Amino acid sequence: MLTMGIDVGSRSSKCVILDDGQLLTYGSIETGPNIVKTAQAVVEAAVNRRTGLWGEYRMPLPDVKVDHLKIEDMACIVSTGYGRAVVPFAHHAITEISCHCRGAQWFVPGVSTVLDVGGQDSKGIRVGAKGEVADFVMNDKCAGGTGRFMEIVAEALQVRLSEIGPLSLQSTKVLPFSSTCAAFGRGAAVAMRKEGERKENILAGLHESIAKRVMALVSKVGISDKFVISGGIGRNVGLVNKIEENFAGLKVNLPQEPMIVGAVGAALFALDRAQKKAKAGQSETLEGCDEGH
Amino acid sequence: MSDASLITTEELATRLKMAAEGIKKVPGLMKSSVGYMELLQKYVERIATAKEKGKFVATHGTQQPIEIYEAMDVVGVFNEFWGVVSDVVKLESVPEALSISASTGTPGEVCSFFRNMDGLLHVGKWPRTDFFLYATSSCDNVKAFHTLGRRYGIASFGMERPHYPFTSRALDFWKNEHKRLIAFLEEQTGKKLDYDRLKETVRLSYRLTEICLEIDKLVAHVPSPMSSECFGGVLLALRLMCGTQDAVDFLTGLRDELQERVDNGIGAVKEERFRVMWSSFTPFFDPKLMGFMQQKYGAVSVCEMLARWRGESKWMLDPDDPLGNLAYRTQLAPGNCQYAPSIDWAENSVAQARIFTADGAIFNNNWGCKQAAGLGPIVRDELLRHCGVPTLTIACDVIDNTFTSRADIEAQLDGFFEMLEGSKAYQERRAHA
Amino acid sequence: MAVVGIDLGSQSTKVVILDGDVILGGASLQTGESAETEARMAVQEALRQAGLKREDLKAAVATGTLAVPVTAALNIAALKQRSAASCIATGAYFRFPQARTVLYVGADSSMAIRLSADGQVEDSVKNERCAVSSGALLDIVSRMLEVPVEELGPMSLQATAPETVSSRCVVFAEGEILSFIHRDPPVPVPDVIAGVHQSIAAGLWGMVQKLGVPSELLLCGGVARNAGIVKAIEAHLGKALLVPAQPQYVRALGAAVFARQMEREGVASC
Amino acid sequence: MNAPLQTLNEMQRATSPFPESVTVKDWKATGRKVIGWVNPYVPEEIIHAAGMLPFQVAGDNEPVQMQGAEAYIYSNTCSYIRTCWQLQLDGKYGFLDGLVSCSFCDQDKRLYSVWEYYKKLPYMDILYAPRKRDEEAVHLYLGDLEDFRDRLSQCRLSRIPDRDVANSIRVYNRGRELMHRLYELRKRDRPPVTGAEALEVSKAAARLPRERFNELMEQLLDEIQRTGRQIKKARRLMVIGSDLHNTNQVAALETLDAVVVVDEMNCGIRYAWGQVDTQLPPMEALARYYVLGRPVDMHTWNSDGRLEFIGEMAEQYKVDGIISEIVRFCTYNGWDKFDLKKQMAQRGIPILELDLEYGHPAGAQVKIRAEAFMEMLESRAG
Repeated sequence: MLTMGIDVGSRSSKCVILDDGQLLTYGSIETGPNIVKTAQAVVEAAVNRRTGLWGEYRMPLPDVKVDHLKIEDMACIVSTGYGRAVVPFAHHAITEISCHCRGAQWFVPGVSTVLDVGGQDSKGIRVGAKGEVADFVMNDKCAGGTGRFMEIVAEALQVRLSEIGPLSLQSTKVLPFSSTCAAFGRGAAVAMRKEGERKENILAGLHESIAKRVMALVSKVGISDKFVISGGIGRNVGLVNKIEENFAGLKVNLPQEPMIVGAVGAALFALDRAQKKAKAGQSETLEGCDEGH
Repeated sequence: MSDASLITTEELATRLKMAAEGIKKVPGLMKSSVGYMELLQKYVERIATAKEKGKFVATHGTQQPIEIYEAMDVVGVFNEFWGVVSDVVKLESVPEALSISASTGTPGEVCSFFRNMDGLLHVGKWPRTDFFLYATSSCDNVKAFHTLGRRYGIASFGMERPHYPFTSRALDFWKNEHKRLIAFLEEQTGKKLDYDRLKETVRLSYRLTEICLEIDKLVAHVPSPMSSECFGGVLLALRLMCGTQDAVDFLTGLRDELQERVDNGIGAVKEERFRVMWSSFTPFFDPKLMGFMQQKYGAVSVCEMLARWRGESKWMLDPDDPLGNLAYRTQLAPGNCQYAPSIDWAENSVAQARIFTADGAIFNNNWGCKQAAGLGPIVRDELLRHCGVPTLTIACDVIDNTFTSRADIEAQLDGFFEMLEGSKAYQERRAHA
Repeated sequence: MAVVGIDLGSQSTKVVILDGDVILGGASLQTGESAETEARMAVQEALRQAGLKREDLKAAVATGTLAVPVTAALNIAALKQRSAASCIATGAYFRFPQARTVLYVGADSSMAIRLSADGQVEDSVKNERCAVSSGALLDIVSRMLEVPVEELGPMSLQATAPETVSSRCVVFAEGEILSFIHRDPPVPVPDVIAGVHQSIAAGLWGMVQKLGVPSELLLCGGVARNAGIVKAIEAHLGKALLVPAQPQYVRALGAAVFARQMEREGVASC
Repeated sequence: MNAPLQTLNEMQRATSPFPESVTVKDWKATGRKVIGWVNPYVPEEIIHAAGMLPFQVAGDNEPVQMQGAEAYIYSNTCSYIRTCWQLQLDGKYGFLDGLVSCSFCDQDKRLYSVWEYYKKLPYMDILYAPRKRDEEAVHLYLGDLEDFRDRLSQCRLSRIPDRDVANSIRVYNRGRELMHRLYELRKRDRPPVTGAEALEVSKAAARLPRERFNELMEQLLDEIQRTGRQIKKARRLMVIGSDLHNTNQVAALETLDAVVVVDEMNCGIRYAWGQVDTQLPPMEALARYYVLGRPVDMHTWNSDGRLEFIGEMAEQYKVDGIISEIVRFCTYNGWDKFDLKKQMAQRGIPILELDLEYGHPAGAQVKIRAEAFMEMLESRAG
């Protein structure tokens, strides 16, 4: 049974197709101004096994042809992320919170705390005994601890986002970021640069300040042993290290492909719904699992 | 969260001792700057050693009758002071405490004096405290004393004050609140208050007020004799150690030194170019800023609203009614009008600007202070209207040095002092002097 | 007698070469290089335009937060520093002596200044902590909507029903704007941009009012090139703004005017 | 689908346009005065007894753009206070003959100072709202009330007699009784009104002459009785925290499969709770009611009392979850956050904390939290 999860984020979109819960294929693209087009394009990316955002695939994919797959072949499709409500061919829309919680367990069984640092909002999720969301918290009021902050600074320093992590590891000192405000962060970074500071040291300071922010955030739901970081941030070694440094004794579990955790969660929810319908003895047509409408 | 950078009481005490030694070797500083450091160190020492001396410790907010604590052998820890002195000896401590506070769910928009306390309590690095004492007359944040008190099992007592503190009914009520405070302390400590001792601490406290007013007269001189490194000394003696002989001795020494400097025409700086008043509070978040202003701009701090008495401040009404005196004292005490209606603070600022012939005012708009946020514009307008003193408003956090960068503040100061120099009012004042 | 004004902003460096009342050359660089290098390059470029050599520069004034580190690097006969506020005021007054309030909106900071009749700074305020009322938001919007910054203004003028942004945080404002675009049907681009302009203008207007209700209001800084912002502020003011040509150079120009003054007073020769 | 409540429409008609409604215009047309009040420690009864219309100063369903308010009150204050002042700057409160406030919090206090300094009204007054709940506090507050009555008497040039105060107390008690009844009805498994509708009702109470409101309130209860109205939603919610007057903020929650059945707000339950004792001398009775007679609010130092009340209400109204809406920069709510979460956890009631700008409708940031919260409640329900 094929199910699909589509995660349309504010910056990037991902699509995952599962076959009876086994990863069949996935893809990613940047989110464009038009969500509907983006949604269709990311499905294309998945069936053609393109992952535009970050080059190589980290997950092993079964060696079967998938490029013939169509939306109609899916038993159920669940959308999540920023544009979840406007994906025309999705049967259900479920929030990132639930999807990251679900997806994280698929990658790291027994996970108890999930941190997802997204484009605009960072989320801390405590996973309950039954794998449900027991509590969650999101950053509000200020974007100081978000991926956007990193993008802005990376851009100001003219370093590709994928490189800021490795680069920061070469730092010789940690320059304190005088401003944790994302908007002012840009000015702060450029100013330091102009004062002749080295990029890696500025980035180390950036990661330090974001690590403090997000850990203060996730602490609100309580941090427990099995700690998972999902989302693009999981690819930033610099930040992950700083998080471990700043939180004594914490060992971060990284999903193999942190970017698709939400989409996987969505695809798993899709599977539930499809199976539920199947049990209910109804056909697995679109209408079949289409109870949300 | 990591808590490596957090300051402990013991660390504070030792570092201050070192600082006091170090400052002796620094050339060109006032004698009293050593005295100030020693007084600071004494204050912290008292707290650090309270336990072994078998004394009770009270963490308290502003506008508290410290004289009563002194008379009952209760050692006071002024919660706001803790953040300030942490910045003096270890700048990293406060930001770390604040992020710990944030991790407990306390929002970043409440006063960082209290968030600092919140964070340190959470990891057990706040000075050991037997009870919390507070009063309406500081701000809404005193509610934290109640909530944190319950959270950490520390008894607390709050004193209430009417909105208009100056009516006779308000005075009677406020005096009665003092009685209730004493009852609370007697119950907590199991000791009765010795009223003769209270009379003595109140007498010392009044003496302190008198010397303080003499110091004001000296600081009002042009050029002002008081250098920035002593500026905080008055505040410390006045608001944290009133009722102690130590405070009286320090201020007496300071007064004599200032007198001597005035007689010999010695000013805080070689060439006094600007006289600055702090119309909310001095830059606790950047302990070196005032010294820096002296050097770079010849800008001397002449007055801080938190250390200014109201008028003559003859509050010793009846030596045999210490509580009556104390109740009245709070009405006139420094920083008191912060609690009163904005216009009251503004008028007081105008009066002070005249006494100290200030050229400009700096209003630190403390991010977490809702009183300041609604006060700044009125104070600013009144100062300009009545004595042509312009105001620079700095958006800052009272003790979090990471909130605003020094570069940013310097840029604003550059503009401000250039502006002052160009202004008519300033040139006239200079012509006078 | 040629003099130079150098504006070392946190983002870019701008240089103006002035001789009497004539602007001989100007340059604006955003290189990401160290401030010294960038300043040297900018001065070179301005000299090239003016057809002058470094020795021809009789005086220089630098301004901006980074003025301190670079002064040495420039090795110009006499180089002094003046604050951003003074330079903005002087540059504005040089262009429009009738201006009484000057509103400067830069990349990530903004400032309002009240002037006396003779161009002296009487009072000034800086934008508050959240950066919505600065150029930062415009850059982001232009990237999101894939509309070049210089086209934002003209495009917003076609708006019919602007969607205002309520958030004070640039990044969250970005989020709000995203939700406009992703709405079904999406909010027309001109309405989104016009809404952003209105929100920025409202913030700026609030700041200006801290100095009292302005009579003659001058708008400068890079953002002043945006016709939409100008329109939105004029809606509050109820009359036309004074907008100098090449408003992004006003601060450097002010510095140059101070340099000219130095040169005339002979401060430079020592 | 339920038909809209006719009487509620009538209430809305009578209170619009906001704030200078047709009712206010009619009132002023007869030469009578309107006195604005800012927070729950201003006893409307005394203003009513003076023959004046007490009118709550607040925002409404339209978000207010700050354009100048921050020149008087810096932006690091709660947006409720800045909204009130912005509305004043926009000339919306030009109809007020007076303003009465309380030093309930630092920000109320400053709003009053700013108003007094920049836009002095013919009558202005401010009282103290005790932080403690004991006899001394009652005594202190009573003193302020007597002063208030004296000054207001001078303003209308004749003493406000006890019997008029006593009469006003009866009128307002009746209003509270009726509002309380509506709260009782909302305990039903299928409440007759949504949270949004209930909020509109308490807003009307603070903006209409109380006699008129009482009539309408009786009508409303009849209408509910008559139509047998029922709201069918899967989840029951409680809204607590800072006052909110933009009904859309509640309505936004109710677009999800949920209905708000109870709240813990000054402009909600606290405004409807308890009765002033008619046996005591009227002024003392008022003091007792305002200090001791209402559920503990966020400004009192006894926050345990507040949290217990929240927990009890949550249980009585069988809510599935609590939405805590805090207007940014609110000191009191800020300091209750930690214990609120802890105590509700002990009672097994999930809580969603939202930080809002006063009056601004739920943006994407808030929507996703609310939806995720509903998903969480669903998975708990299993």
